[in-house]
Amino acid sequence: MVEILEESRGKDGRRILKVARENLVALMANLKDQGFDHLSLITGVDRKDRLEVVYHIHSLKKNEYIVVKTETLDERVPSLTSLYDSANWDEREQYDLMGIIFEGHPNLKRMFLPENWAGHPLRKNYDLLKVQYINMDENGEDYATFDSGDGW
Amino acid sequence: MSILLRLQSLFSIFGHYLSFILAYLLETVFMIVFVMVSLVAVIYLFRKYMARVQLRIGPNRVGKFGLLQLIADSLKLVGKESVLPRGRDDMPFRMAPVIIFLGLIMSFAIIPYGSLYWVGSLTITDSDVSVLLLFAALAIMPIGELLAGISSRNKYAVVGALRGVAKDISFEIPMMISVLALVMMASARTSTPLNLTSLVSVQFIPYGIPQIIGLGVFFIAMVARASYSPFDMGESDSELVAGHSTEYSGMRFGMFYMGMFGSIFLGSMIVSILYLGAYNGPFSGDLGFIYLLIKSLILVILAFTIWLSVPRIRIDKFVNLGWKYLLPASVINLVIAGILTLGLGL
Amino acid sequence: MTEITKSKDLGNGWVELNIGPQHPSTHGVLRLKVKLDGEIIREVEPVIGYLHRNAEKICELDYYCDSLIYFDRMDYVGAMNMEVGYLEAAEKLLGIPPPERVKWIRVIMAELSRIAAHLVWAGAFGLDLGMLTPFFYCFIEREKILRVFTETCGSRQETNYMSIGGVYQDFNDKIVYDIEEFIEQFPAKLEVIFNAYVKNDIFISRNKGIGILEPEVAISYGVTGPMLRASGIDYDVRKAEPYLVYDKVNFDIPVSYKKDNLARFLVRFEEMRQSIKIIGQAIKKIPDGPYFNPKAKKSLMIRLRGEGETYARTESPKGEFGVYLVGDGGVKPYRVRVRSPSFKNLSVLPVLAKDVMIADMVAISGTIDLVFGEVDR
Amino acid sequence: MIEVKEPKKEIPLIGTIKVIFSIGKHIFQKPVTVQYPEERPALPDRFRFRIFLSLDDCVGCTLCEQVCPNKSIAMQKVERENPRNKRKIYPDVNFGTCTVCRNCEEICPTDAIYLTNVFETSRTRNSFTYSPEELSMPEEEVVK
Repeated sequence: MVEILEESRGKDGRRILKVARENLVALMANLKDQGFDHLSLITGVDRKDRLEVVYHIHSLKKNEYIVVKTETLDERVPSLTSLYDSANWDEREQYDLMGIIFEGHPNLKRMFLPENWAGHPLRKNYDLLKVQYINMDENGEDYATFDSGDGW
Repeated sequence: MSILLRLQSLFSIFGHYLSFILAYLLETVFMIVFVMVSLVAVIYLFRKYMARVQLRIGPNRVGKFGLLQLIADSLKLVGKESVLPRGRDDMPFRMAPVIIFLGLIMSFAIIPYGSLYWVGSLTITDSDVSVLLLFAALAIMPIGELLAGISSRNKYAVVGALRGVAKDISFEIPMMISVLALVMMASARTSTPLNLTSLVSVQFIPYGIPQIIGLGVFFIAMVARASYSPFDMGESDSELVAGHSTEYSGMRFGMFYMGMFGSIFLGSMIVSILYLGAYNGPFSGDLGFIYLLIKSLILVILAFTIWLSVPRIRIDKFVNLGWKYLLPASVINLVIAGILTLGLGL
Repeated sequence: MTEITKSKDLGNGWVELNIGPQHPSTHGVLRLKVKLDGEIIREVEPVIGYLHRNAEKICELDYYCDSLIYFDRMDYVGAMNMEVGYLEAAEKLLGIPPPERVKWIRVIMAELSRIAAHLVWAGAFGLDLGMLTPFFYCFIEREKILRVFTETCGSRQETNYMSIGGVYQDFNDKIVYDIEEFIEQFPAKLEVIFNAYVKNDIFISRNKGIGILEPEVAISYGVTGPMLRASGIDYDVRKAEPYLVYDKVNFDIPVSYKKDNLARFLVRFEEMRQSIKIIGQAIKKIPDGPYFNPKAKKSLMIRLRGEGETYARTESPKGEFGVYLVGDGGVKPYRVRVRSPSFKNLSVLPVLAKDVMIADMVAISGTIDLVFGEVDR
Repeated sequence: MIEVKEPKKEIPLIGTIKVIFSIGKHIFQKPVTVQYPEERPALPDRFRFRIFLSLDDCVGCTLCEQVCPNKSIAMQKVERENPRNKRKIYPDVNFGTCTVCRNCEEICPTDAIYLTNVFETSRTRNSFTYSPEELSMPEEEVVK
């Protein structure tokens, strides 16, 4: 059995389990065997000193809902793509906007923003005043620049 | 007395050869004007009809009831810059719309128009093999589409042209077989069954009644030839943007557009000539042209309604339809025509 | 003049084609990188982000009551559902429950909005297949719903009708009368549209057996809403975890076991009929009472403070719409996270559109019902 | 839970002909188009667009500026005698970014800022911003 650091209830009455980062995949595999087959949402929360990753999973048959939380200090979290296909795009999105690196993800590219975008917008220390412009290169791929000059 | 001879007699003071040359020139000008006017009329009719079926009003700002809208549109198209893509194959790219338009005009020249009260016969070209001529002229238009598709260096255009070719070869054979049945029936009555005029003159009952299958096959083929929905796979706007005419703009695109609407009008005219007795009817000596116009307009409206209410068929399903259903149907039609001609002597 | 770059050689005769972001059938700004083998699609890779505004970040910078307009602009064809989704989370976090009357009003508005959203889909799906006319009949009906919205709150589409702890303006007799009139005449019009589609042989042949989505795949990819129900799983948040007053009205969840395009089409149309049923019941049961919670009125609007975290799920027209709110005790949310159903539904497209023809891929992406305000946020 | 049934199978072609007929029948119905500048549809009572400001009532509390989600409202200094508005600041509105969310009307403590049903407020591209005086004028008097 996986060691659970903390168990509590949220304001909406959902069960919240907190696990260490190393035990995440084991716990999720365990929960998936129990029937929690639907990974609904992956959220990264920037707690300034650490990054929190929240997984919402639920079981369609039993109609139960569980929130799993884990924390990371060095932006690295194991990927869940081997368990749930829906983790693929969610993890790419969180990598894009939050800068969480999901280890073991097959195709960890940015989801919304161009590949060379500077910074991760949902971080609390992201500088909103730095304007970046998006252009298109010869092959139709987007790239971001800091100067507005050569836009079309 | 045909329109050519009347014009020639008008110019007879210039001598025999010159008067014929002038008459031919003037006749061609007349015909092109007629084609353009009828195209504008068909496009206007289509827009107005489409609007009313969709509970809209349609063009109503330029001129009374928006009658001048099409003039304004074509002026806009002429004035627009015709953008040429960089990677094009220049000569075919420029030629393609012209080829389409040329094929259209040539087909219009061959059709027997019947006669009108004081003008007499409106038929422009009369030939003993005008059926063959007509289908030869019709076969020019797909060449333009193919050239446009492969010369504009665009993947959408190439796929559109490929679809167009696949579509064409799958309906042309059933179409020609059903025409063959017609010629077979007509040959019992006339010595020149390949002449469109005599083909019409032997239709005491319209051939569409004994050859109802042939009529269906031929109408489907004509709708497909005009690449109208449900057979507009070649330029399906929700899949291939605009198919072979993706890269065209300005008047070159306008030619494609007119070719599309012209060919539905042409197709309706051909169907009404071959199957619905064209200008036959009471007082056909005076009103023949009007009958032809009414019959083809009804078919045009039918084609419009089908366009508006039917989704696009998938290309492989259409090829299936052509080879598995239309071809056997046209062969059955041929057999029926044979029985009718030889057995019953109709 | 620069050299024309040669097309990349992919080997085995495949062609790479970019469908979108400006393309008639992609419902906005979806870009699909497609590898074609003749007419057959071998690989699809959706590229999104062309409408990305980062609404989550904008919500973090605003008061709780201001974030609502960004939710309007997520699923802009069915805006009321988005508002319900956000307020479900925000009201739990802030501890401001809405009065009973407001819950019924919200149910009515959300269901009207669901019909409006499905009508847009029904019309656009016809356009995808090359059917021009039903689009207009759908939009004529939709316009009647938007007229009711205008009468209720003053805006047509991005309504911003609801506010934390209530609604912006109360129902009056004219609105009730208009809604009753609408639900009376709508089913007949819906049948006309429905028959225009399903009686068509070509429509059936374009959709039957195309784009089969197995239930296991659907669950694994997190697909929800009509797409999941068309794969044979009777899961609807309105039944599974009733919010507002959905447990007090009587309705059914349409399910189909055929798993193909046609099943998704039929499920959506049946959902519209069920929505009419819900509105018909709700409009009769609406109780009297206040239409807002006085704790969130006037200048108190911007002084709401929330702490802790909530996650609320609602059934939007596209699927399960979730909002995860984290508050740190300030007047602005600490983190807003949106589970957008279209985003998850789109992620299954590479599976659905493998080894199909271009025309089928257009039909499949039509049945997914994409709204790009919501996918890109 | 109900299972949706697939529609009854029609004879090939007959169903399509029925559809073509039922759609062609719409030509006899009246068009729904309203040709806007000539005929004006009746606007619903609650329709709102143009923001109106009563200069006499405004107390310069800046609540509308705070609550505006798009930061369309900014406070401007206006030299005007108003005993209730000591700081002499009034809101201006940028209609280019205004989303008509009505939060400013909702929050205003003195009902000085409110929305009217005027919606024909076309302006040139660079002058979307209405100054406080312009906001207090009827739409016809505003110099565009």
